[in-house]
Amino acid sequence: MQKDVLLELNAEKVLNNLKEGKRNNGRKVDEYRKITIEKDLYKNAEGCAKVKLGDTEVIAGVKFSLGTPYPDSPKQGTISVGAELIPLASPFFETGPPSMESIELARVVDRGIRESKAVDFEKLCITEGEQVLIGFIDMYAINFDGNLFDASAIAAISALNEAKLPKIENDKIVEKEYSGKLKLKRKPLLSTFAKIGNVLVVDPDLMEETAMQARFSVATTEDNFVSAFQKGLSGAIKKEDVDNAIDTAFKTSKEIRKNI
Amino acid sequence: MQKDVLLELNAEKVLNNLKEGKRNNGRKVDEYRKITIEKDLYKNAEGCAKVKLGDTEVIAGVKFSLGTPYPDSPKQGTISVGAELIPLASPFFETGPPSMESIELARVVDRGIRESKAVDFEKLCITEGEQVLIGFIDMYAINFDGNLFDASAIAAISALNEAKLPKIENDKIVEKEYSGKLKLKRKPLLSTFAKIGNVLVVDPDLMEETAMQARFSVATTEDNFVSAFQKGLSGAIKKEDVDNAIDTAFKTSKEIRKNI
Amino acid sequence: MQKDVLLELNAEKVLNNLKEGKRNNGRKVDEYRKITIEKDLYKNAEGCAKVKLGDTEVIAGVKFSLGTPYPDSPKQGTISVGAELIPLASPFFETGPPSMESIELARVVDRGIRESKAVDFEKLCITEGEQVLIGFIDMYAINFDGNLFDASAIAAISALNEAKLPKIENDKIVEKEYSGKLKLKRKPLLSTFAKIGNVLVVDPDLMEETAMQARFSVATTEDNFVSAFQKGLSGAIKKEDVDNAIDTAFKTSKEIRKNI
Amino acid sequence: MTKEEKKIYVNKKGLRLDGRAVDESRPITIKAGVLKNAKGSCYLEWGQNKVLVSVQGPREALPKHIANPFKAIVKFTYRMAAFSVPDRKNPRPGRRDIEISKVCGEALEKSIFLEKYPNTQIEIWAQILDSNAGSRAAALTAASVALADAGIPMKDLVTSVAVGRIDGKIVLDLNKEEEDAPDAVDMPIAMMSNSKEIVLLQMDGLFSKKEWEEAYEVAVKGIEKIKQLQINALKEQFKLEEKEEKKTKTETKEKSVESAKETKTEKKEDKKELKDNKELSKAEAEVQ
Amino acid sequence: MTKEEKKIYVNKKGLRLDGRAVDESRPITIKAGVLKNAKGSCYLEWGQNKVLVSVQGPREALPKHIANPFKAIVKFTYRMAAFSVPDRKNPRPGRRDIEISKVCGEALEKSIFLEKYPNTQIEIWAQILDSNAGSRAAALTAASVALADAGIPMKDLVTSVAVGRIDGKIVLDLNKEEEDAPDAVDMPIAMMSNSKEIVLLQMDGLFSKKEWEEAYEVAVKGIEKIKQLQINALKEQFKLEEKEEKKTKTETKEKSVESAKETKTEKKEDKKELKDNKELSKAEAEVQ
Amino acid sequence: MTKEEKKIYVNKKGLRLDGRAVDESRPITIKAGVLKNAKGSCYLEWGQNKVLVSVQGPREALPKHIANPFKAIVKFTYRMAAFSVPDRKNPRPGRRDIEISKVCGEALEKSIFLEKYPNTQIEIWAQILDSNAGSRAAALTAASVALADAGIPMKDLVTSVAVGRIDGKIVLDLNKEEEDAPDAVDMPIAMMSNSKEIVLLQMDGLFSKKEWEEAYEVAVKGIEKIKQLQINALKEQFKLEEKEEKKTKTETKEKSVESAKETKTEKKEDKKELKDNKELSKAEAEVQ
Repeated sequence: MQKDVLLELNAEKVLNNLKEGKRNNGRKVDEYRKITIEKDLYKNAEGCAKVKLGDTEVIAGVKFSLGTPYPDSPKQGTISVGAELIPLASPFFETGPPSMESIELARVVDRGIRESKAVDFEKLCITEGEQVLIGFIDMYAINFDGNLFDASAIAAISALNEAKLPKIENDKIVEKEYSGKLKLKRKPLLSTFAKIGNVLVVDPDLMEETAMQARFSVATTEDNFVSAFQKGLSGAIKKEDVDNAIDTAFKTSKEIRKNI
Repeated sequence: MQKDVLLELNAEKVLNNLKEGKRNNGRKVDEYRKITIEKDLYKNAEGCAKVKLGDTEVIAGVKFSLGTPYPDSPKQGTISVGAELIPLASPFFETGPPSMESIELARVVDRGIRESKAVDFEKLCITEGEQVLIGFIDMYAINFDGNLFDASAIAAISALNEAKLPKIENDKIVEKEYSGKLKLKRKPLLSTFAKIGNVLVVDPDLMEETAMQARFSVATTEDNFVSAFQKGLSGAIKKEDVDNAIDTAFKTSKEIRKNI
Repeated sequence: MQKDVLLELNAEKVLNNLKEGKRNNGRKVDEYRKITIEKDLYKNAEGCAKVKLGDTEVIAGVKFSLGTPYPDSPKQGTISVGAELIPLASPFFETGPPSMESIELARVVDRGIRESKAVDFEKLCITEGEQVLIGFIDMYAINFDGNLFDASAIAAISALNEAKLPKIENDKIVEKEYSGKLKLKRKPLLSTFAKIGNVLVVDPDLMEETAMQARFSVATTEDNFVSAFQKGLSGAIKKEDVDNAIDTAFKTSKEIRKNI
Repeated sequence: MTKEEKKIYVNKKGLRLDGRAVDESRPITIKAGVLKNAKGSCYLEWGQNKVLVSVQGPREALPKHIANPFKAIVKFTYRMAAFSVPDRKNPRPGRRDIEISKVCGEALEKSIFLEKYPNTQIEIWAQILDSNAGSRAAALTAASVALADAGIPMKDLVTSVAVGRIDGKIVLDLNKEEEDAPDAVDMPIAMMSNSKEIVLLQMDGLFSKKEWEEAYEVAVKGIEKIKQLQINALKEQFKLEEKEEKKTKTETKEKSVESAKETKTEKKEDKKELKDNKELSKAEAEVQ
Repeated sequence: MTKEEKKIYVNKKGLRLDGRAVDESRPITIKAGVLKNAKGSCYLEWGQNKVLVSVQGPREALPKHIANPFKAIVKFTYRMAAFSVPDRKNPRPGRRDIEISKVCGEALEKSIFLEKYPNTQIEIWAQILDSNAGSRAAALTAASVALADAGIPMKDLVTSVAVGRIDGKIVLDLNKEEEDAPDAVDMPIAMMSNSKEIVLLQMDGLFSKKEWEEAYEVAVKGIEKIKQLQINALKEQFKLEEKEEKKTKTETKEKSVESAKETKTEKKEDKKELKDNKELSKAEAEVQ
Repeated sequence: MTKEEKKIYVNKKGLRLDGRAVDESRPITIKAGVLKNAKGSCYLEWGQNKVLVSVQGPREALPKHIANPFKAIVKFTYRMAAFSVPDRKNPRPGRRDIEISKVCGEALEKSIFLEKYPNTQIEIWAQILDSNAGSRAAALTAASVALADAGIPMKDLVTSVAVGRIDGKIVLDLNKEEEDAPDAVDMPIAMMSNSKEIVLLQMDGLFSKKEWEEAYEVAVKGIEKIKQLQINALKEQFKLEEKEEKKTKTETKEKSVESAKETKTEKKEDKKELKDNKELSKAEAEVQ
């Protein structure tokens, strides 16, 4: 992923403003941008959502396919999360095979969902040891203004929350027929923070991301658990940052979760 | 695919000659180069043909493999067409994974055959819903002097027309034994035209291809149907060009078909 | 694989010394460097060995997986040999997909083992025509000072010689349980020679390899058979070189085999 | 199958299963300028098909050896979202994706004054978000709007539609159910409608020459209507931008829209068009 | 499964299935300077985990467009040997390998004075030879030693460990059997222990905030102990090298070891650390 | 299998299943100059094996970092047509293809005066169209003719054949049926026959030293005969070209053919050859 030179020149401004306690975009350090979620957009998707987080936009869709269970969990289906950073979202996103960035993004969203046990994998079992459903969640960035992690996670869980389970007959999926909705046991959400200088701000926009030394994401559930951490980039964070992030995440995700 | 600089210099000559109604190679606008077809060349192929179209040469061979049918057509086998543009044919053909050019070529030849229903896919079914034959048609360009499309299509349909069906025992192909010939219901042929200036010429040679703005191919059958169109390159064609091409294609393919 | 410029400057010295009958490292032309073999190092491997040949070091490990037999040998399992030339071993080994060099190395080691019938492939059959074991032998170069071929071959056969066969229940491998040891019928070893000027030296070190015009490898068994030849590089060898190599190989491999 | 063969695709009143007339396309809505980080963009819905297109560039052609010193290169990428089809699509591009990308890119080339941007590439990405037969026509139609939205000078818009046959009748814009009819023929076509130049033409199935001619006429009429929707979308976007006084971007875009409008409304004024044509031919001659 | 749920992972005496206390790591042995052709290297055993790490470079960053004119690039490759896991690992890197490589490389960047080597790359290859939960912590801990062995100037060593929960108790360094516990949580963490800066932090499972805080404290103590093993390994290697009088390589390495030693033994001397921090920040500011 | 073990591969009269004597190869026909767009080419039939070889170049070595400033690089590609084997071959090159390409390219290097073309690459493509054991010998033998046809100066032709053992007897040129014999050994070899230099040697199976020596003698005799066929093909092509008065291409080619002829007919004239050798060695010394 190349970087925009103009944005880098602005990074110093972001840093200086934060030293004076001001976020470049007028937000508080624990304040998200406006979030809107559109659902039920694409008929071929078993579930889908388009999320706007400020000017960042991500589309997620769910498809179920039949597969074989892992030998060590014969009664469980699974999920598979993919992320595509395509040129719709930014002139600096390149075409070609998945980048390290898109792989990390997909895996962090995956862990937040998987580890919170949001999806009961046993409900995805068709025939023990032989046939299970795999829920593919594919996310497409269509506008990039920072914090793709949270926008993607919101899109993914929103799409899953809408997802209908396919009807199975004779070991095959019956097109356009469904056997009910996938019921989520939890709705984990990711909250991502930028460490800029000594300040931690939630939901960084692109200009703040250009200034950040470290990125920290925490997935939280409605019953006050964290289900994933991910620290990224070359900078460091401190224990206090994590504490701070967890508190903010519980608070902000509660609000966001209402819209899903 | 790189291009030959010398040829490009000749392109203007082709254009100027055509303005005066003359084809560079003395042919009429609706005249093919000489075609020769050799068959029964390679014992490992279930069917094969080597086609010379002027100085353009293509080899095609057929192999059958066992596979599973598509869920929505449990009683049907299928075909798969591949094309390789290898350095035997031109110093400008590069090694490496299939180029856009070879993929387009293969898919146009495929459509001409598939859509004309030349092959009765139900005859390729071994066990409904479980096992079918896949006919792989692989084409190799060995000399390139323009119009690989038609040479490849002639080679493909000639190879298919010779193809023997493998004998199946215990769900396996018995090597070197056959259960009869594949009977073609139709013999579709491709006729490709170059639009150079305002003139449409059939079967362009390499020099004409270098001068052409647009390429147009039409697949025709013996019972006066067209089974595929493909317009290529950045130039445009007009309705009259298509009319013209269809008429010429019916006429010329009738002659060519006699040799298959 | 890039080459070290400093080493190339030393190549002439090697050549000149050999003209005077002296090997650069003081060894006789038919003398190996010191060999040490460590075994039983990695618990996840069904068999493994770490081989030091002078300063050249290679690690090999064996894993068994279940697979389907080839249609023409329904009662036989098989082996699959891979080699990785990783930057641990040399700053000139590049990351990325397997190079021509590593593929040749893996295939020569494979042939030495396979063609000597060291492994009774019928012992790897679980259910005729349906399920067999595939023995994966993976070799990692960790220090490169010439003659990776012999070090790899010693590591591979040592690892195989230690290998335990997995226990199979309900068509699945039971983790950490074994059904006995794989018994080798032969222990083929590779002996590799460098042709430098008119001299053939066994077990070339890196400096000698830089000076060599041709490489020649011969796999030998304890019952005085050769089970593989491989001549490499752009230089030539003569019949006398092969004779000479076979004699030396029988002699030296007898000593090396004692340690396996 | 036997049941299906008795299915009536066009009833006695000439209406199709979804109630459309034979020469009626599914509902189309087009919106230009929907992506902030793209030079130009377009969102298009066409029945169930939904496509989002971005234009980036013109910018330096990379790797350098592909650059053309006389004109811009067009890189078109047609890509289906994994969830945009009934069976999940593997994100890796397949042979169909590659062929469609090639012919759609070629179809746009003639419409763009490529010679204005030597050594550059214009990157078009068409992301299919939902599909139901006709996604390439949707992608191409949207891409032409996105190019105009990007302010890239063009000779005319490119408009695409599929036409075909079901139950022995020539129909505009087949949906998936119709494509599965036993005698179905599908023919995607794209034109610069001012000059009636065909820039994309493909076909699957068995057509007589007469059917081709009928199909062409139906296509031409369909294209006229769809082109008006393209122009309206650009006008709408132009108005919006004027309001927001985004002047820098607008200047060039204005020209594109105007040229599209003019050539549409004054399409009898053939002289202008001929001049355009000549300009292009000259440019092409230089290249070859 | 029902049987497993009754399995006692931590008994009444606070001991685990393998006899360890809750805050006890598996045995760790570290050896620096084990590979002749690497600029720096380290072999590390951590319970059943065995990892071999090489450092090559700094040398010219390739391809050239990835070079940074202000600092060195760190390329970290985490790769599992095919035989290092219960089911044979395909040698091609998967998505897990790529993510671990990314976060481990980033975790090391802050510890290195990258600005001393503009336009170069430092290549770290961590080859896992055997594994049993915790291989990324082992790889990262070994990599930091290998960097010091390569004589690359560093602010502090990076030390990693995993901490987690089983049977409701916070434990250090889960093994594979423990990772399969029904309520298992696994949290790999890496720090520069002098400044308590966290350079890697990941987590899988359901943790309360209180559990995170407990886990952090257990991790910090574990890291202190493991760091001492890193330093001892470097001292040992330094002595060996001194004996062999390999002076050229040693000069820079000496500094690394000393700096590690000092920062360890005099870790109260906060001024120095602050200065280090400032130096780094300055360098970072230049870059951005 | 039990039946097969009783199969008699060589009968009491010393004749094989297909009627050949033990030291007899399958019928070979060679034709040079068969491809118009190649610098040099050769079509070769060897029993059921059929191979078509093109030579392109010498031309600029790409990518540039692979270029050698002292000599040409040889890029040999051995590729089997999908239909050239009993089970369809996937067009993507496998490990076998890559190894054969490597050893065949290396086998040709010594025969070419590579030092005449610094910084270039000579591209050889060997397309197997039908196969039945022995395709690499066919490809290599044809490639050497194609190089001569391309007018590239060579020290000697390279000639290849496989020799082996069946039923305890040393035989020339095993076919596929023979390769499946229970005690079959297969040994592909290639030589520059003037100097008896072995440029390719591989072997599969269990051979005693004595068998190797016998096999070598059989191979040498086979190679002499096959080389004559190579020379005849080149002479034939040379005559054809003379008739067509294609002078430009011929001039250099003439030399190649002549050199091949001379070295063959006057092979006692060792001085010349030694000089050739020396020339090559000097060139090699410069390179290293």
